Amino acid sequence: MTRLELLLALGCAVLVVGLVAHLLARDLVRRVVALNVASAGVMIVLLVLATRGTEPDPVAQALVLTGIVIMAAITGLALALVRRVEAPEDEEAP
Amino acid sequence: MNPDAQVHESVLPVVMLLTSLVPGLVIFFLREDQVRLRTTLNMAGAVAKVALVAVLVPLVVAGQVQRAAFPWLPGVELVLTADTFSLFFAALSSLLWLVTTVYAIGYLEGAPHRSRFFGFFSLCVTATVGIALAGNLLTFLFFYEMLTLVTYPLVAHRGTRAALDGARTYLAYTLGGGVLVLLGVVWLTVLVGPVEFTAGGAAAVAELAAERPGTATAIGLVLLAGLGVKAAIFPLHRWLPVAMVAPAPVSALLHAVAVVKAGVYGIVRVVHDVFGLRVFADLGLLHVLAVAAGVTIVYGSLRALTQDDLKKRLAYSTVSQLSYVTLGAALLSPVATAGALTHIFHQGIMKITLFFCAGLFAEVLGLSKVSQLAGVARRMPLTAIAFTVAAFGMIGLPPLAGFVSKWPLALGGLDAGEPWVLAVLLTSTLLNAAYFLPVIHTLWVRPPEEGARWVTEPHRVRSIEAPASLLVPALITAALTLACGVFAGWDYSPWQIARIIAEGSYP
Amino acid sequence: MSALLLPALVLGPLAAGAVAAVVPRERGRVRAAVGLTTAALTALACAVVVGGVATAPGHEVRVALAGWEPPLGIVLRADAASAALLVLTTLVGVAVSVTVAVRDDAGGGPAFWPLWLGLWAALHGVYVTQDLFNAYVLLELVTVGAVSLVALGKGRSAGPALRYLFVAVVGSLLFLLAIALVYAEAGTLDMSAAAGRVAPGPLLTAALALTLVGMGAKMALFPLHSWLPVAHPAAPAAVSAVLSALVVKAALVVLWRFWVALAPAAGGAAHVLAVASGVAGSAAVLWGGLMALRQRRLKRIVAYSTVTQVGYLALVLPLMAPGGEAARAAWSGGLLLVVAHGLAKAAMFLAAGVLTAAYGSDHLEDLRGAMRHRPWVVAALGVAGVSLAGLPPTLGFAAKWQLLAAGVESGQWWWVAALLAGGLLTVGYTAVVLRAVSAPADAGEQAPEPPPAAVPTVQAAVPLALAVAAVVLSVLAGGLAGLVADTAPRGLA
Amino acid sequence: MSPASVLDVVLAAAVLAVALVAVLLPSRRGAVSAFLVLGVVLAVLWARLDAPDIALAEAALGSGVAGALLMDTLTADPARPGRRAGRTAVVVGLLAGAVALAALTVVVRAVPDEPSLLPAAVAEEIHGAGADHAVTAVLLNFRSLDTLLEAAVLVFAAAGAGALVRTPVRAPDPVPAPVTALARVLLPALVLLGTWLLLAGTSRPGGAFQAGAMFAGALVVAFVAGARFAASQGTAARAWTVAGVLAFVALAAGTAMLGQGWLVLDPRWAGAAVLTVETVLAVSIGVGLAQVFVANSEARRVPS
Repeated sequence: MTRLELLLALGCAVLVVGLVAHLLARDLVRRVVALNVASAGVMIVLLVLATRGTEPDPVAQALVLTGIVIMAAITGLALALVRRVEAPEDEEAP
Repeated sequence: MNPDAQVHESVLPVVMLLTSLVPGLVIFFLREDQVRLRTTLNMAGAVAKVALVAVLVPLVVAGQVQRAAFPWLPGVELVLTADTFSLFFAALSSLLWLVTTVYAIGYLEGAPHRSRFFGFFSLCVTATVGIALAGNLLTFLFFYEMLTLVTYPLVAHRGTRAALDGARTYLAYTLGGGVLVLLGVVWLTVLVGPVEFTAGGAAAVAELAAERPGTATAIGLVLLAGLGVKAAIFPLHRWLPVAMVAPAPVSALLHAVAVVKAGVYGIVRVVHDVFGLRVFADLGLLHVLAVAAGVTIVYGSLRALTQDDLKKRLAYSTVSQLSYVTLGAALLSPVATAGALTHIFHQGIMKITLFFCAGLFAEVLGLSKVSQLAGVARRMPLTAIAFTVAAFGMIGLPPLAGFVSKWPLALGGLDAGEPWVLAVLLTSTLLNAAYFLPVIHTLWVRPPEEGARWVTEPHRVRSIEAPASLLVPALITAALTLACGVFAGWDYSPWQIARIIAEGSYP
Repeated sequence: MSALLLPALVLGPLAAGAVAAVVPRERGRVRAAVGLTTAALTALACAVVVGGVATAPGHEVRVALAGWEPPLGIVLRADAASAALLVLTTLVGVAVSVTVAVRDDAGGGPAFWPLWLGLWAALHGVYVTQDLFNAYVLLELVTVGAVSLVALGKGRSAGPALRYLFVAVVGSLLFLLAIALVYAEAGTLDMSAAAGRVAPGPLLTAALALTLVGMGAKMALFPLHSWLPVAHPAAPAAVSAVLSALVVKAALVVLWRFWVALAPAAGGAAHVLAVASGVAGSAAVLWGGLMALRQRRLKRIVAYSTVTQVGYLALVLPLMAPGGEAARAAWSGGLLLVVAHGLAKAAMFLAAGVLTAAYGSDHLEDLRGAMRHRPWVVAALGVAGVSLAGLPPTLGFAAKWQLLAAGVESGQWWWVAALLAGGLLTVGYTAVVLRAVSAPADAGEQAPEPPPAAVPTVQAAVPLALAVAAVVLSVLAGGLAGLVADTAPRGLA
Repeated sequence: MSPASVLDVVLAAAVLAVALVAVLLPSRRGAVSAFLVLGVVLAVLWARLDAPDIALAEAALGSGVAGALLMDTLTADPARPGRRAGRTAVVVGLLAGAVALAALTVVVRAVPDEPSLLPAAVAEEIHGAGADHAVTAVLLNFRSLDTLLEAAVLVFAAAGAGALVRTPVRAPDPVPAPVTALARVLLPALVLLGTWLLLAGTSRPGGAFQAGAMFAGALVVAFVAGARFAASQGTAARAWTVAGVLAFVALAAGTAMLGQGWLVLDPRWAGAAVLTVETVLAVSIGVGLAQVFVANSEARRVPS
């Protein structure tokens, strides 16, 4: 097995682990964590693809950079929503 | 339908639609109390439409066809054509719309939601005239579905549970049928391109029938089944008796002017002007249609016998009478065709008279059952006369309109080599007599019921027996019933025009 | 001119949204003013771009951003399909902006404006981008905006918002993996460039499947739909309208673009996936319709109706598959349906919002008498329902005609049956609503009709205006369909 | 490509193991801690994959900020026992996962082992792109629209999270003395580090996002230490949040009006433009992330 195949498979595995956990988990924070794990899996795939030439592929790396920032923003929003969901009833009413 | 006709691009067909579309849309926005403006708009539109028909009839009979076409989707056009047949139907609906409008204005005086009612009323006639003027199947479908939609609020108008239930049944049946028509039209259009109505059938459809008879038969069946719903062919007729919960003017529209007529008109168009009679016969479909019509004629008459509710009796009578048209359209004989076409017109004026009268009995005396009508002729002689004339016409007694259309149907049956048609017509005529004569007998001969409210309550002093706006329309259509029979030989009588149209189906 | 304005369609509302975010929340009027101004300018710019597309040779307007052509740079390209979507978005966007500007509780308060403008910008971007990764970023921007807007709903809307966020992000991740796979094989992120550099094989098959599932989740395609009937009704009325009319379409557009560019190269696998999409779509049409019939709350009915309509849109993939005339009809029919559904659904949700504001509830039982007191709102519901059902004289009819023609043309009778059955179900639930609001007058056992609260006239008029637009636009259906059909996609190999 | 070395296998196994632990631990605290560890392991993997930019970003953002957000969630309500999914759901989920994984493994074996078109294209055009560092050139020039939109995602996520805040924000109070002391050390260090990353980004790994993450970290530390300014959700804070996007759009519109085309950077001033946008962007990202954090930490607080 080449390094490329190994690491691509790793990325897919991490993605699947994250997604399955996300779908099965009931606790909201754990679901957010699982989503981040899944996201990491995709990032692994992209970055492994970037190593195929002699020089690393700066475009693929830029994509991952963008992806990580987006995921951070979404995680922030998700956690704010988790807070709101778990807030006591009286706080929810405007 | 005249193959030698000259075609003129013209805006007149569009103007025909606008005369009811524009008043209808404006009326929606009127306040309830703007009675005069609403009445003016209604009447102006109705009169304008009749006037337009009057202008067009001589042109069209002289062989000019007015046509307006609009590109719609790539390769498909919306086409409005004023040819002889379309004008024939348009004349019927505009004429009856005019009298029904007068009737409805009187009938609904002081009732709530009149702006809504008359708005949809006008849209309903717009759709009907659109159906009449449709130059191809797509345009026909367009207005056919529109008719369903704008009639629904009219059937549900009273807002009672019964009205809403009736309207739901109406919608379920007619839209179900509409889906089939849609399928048939799309199917045919995809296979042979947009089909314009052509006297004797479209060449492309004939080719299709020759090359792929199975497919052509399937398309024909789908179209017939879809149109059969509005044409109230057994067993697709169930909505019609239920929809009689609507106000009387709406029943008049449903039974005489718009909905059921759209169904039979569509059947005639499909059989004669899309497939062509011979092609349809070769596919074996003509027989299917004729048998279905025959069964419906007898079935409708039998059911009418047992109804005590006058409007229900009339509704089953419609089921039966409509299939006269279908039957005539399904016979390979020019006489039968002419009879069928004539019956479209004649059944309209006779049935609308009957519904007007039923509405009068209900409105003036509060009577809706046949059994309650005993002796009513003494109190409402004019109404009773109108009813009697129309009922005799329905039975087919000479010299009334019904005779003029039934007689050629019977002849046509023999001419086409289908003697069983004669038996069906005879049976039906006997049954017609059996369910109409008792009503007439009750009206004129039987003494009033003891203690009926209209007998005990003092007669309000009026110069005539009922409000003029209700009575006059009924008298006019009753007079027409007589005139159409007596003057059948006149050049512009429905019978003569129908003969011209029928010729086109036998190239 | 239109090439100059194309990027402005994205960057303009984006900047305006950022500006609106700076305006203090207490200054709701100022935020509304920013929003309305942006809406007006955006509408103008859209008109110019759409005009440019209609008149340009080949019907496309193209801009290479930062001056870099693919494979290095990102290209924005407006074609006939983009034009159709821009028209829809402008109409719905202006309607929604006006509704919220009149009284901002329709949008969930002043926080609505920045989020909505950002969402609007992102939608425009999705319609015109040619770059796969750019589409991913734009979809995430759509998600962030849409989810935040759902959370502005009254009551416990955070739960539905979070559920929506989860589904949307999972969908995005699957799509991102698909992008990675295409990139791995084609070496470029530009869709049209990639189309020529891929071959049938597991990579392309997986990319198509992942996109189908990912976008299917985002647009609530059966059986991934269960979040939608929860999230859409939870949002404020104007937001529900945007979600159903536009946001669902963002994922759809990405799916279609991806599919049109890459599926023809995928061979038999694409056929299998197209059938899968058709099966899911048919199931959605029936399931959504039946569920809508069973609901007793107006907003839930409208939401399930969206499930149904997404099903129709999923049918476009198999209908396009045979290529030729069928593909042309299916493509133009699909786009007409997107516009028709968007207008109708926005009208319905805005109407539902007005009724909810007037009666304090969207339970059908509480809306008795609406026919009498709010006839124009009810009329909007009715006309919109007619368009959804695909009946004349509406745009929905033109759309359904095209889709049916595609199905009959290529002999795909199953999909034809689904299309026809769906129309009947739509009439069914529309009739249920109309019946409920026209409360039987003789129902003695029921309480008297509740008197409605006052609602600004403009808010009550907007739904009808949208519904009427669905009728009026049917006149232009031919032009739109012709434009679209000129650039119709190929069929599958 | 070379066959997998032992190091690769070990690293892959570690990543997978930590990922599994992160999703399997039933408690929130455990899951979050494992996720933070995953960030560290991933950073090693990124370094191994010749992606120092990503390693920095991962450290700063992926596990730094996300971790901080998660930690904060934990401190808010650590005792929330997770309910279990139903047995059928677990079986179905695991089966589906196994099938998907098997399929994907087959799929990725088909990935061709040759570079894409893009590295060569980047190398060819990088002169005059405004940054010598290829990743920065891609982010701020070749694919600048992505970067602009990504900043917008952050802005609107902050706006969305901010809209969930329904009571005014206060900095924590009182603050333990050790926290204040730590803050005094950390704050300037983080700001300096961020600035360096920003300036270095044009020629070396680093850039606006990593720098922004550092600034965000600084603000979060200040917030935790009770600094009032860091808790602000006022107009100024929001203005800083959106400044990056607005500056970027202004640059785009400016280039369009000058007739060069949207976002087209003239090589003569591309460097200056890139650095300017990066600077504003970094501050914006810092403030924006901090805003999300503040919105979060506030949201749990029951109003008194």
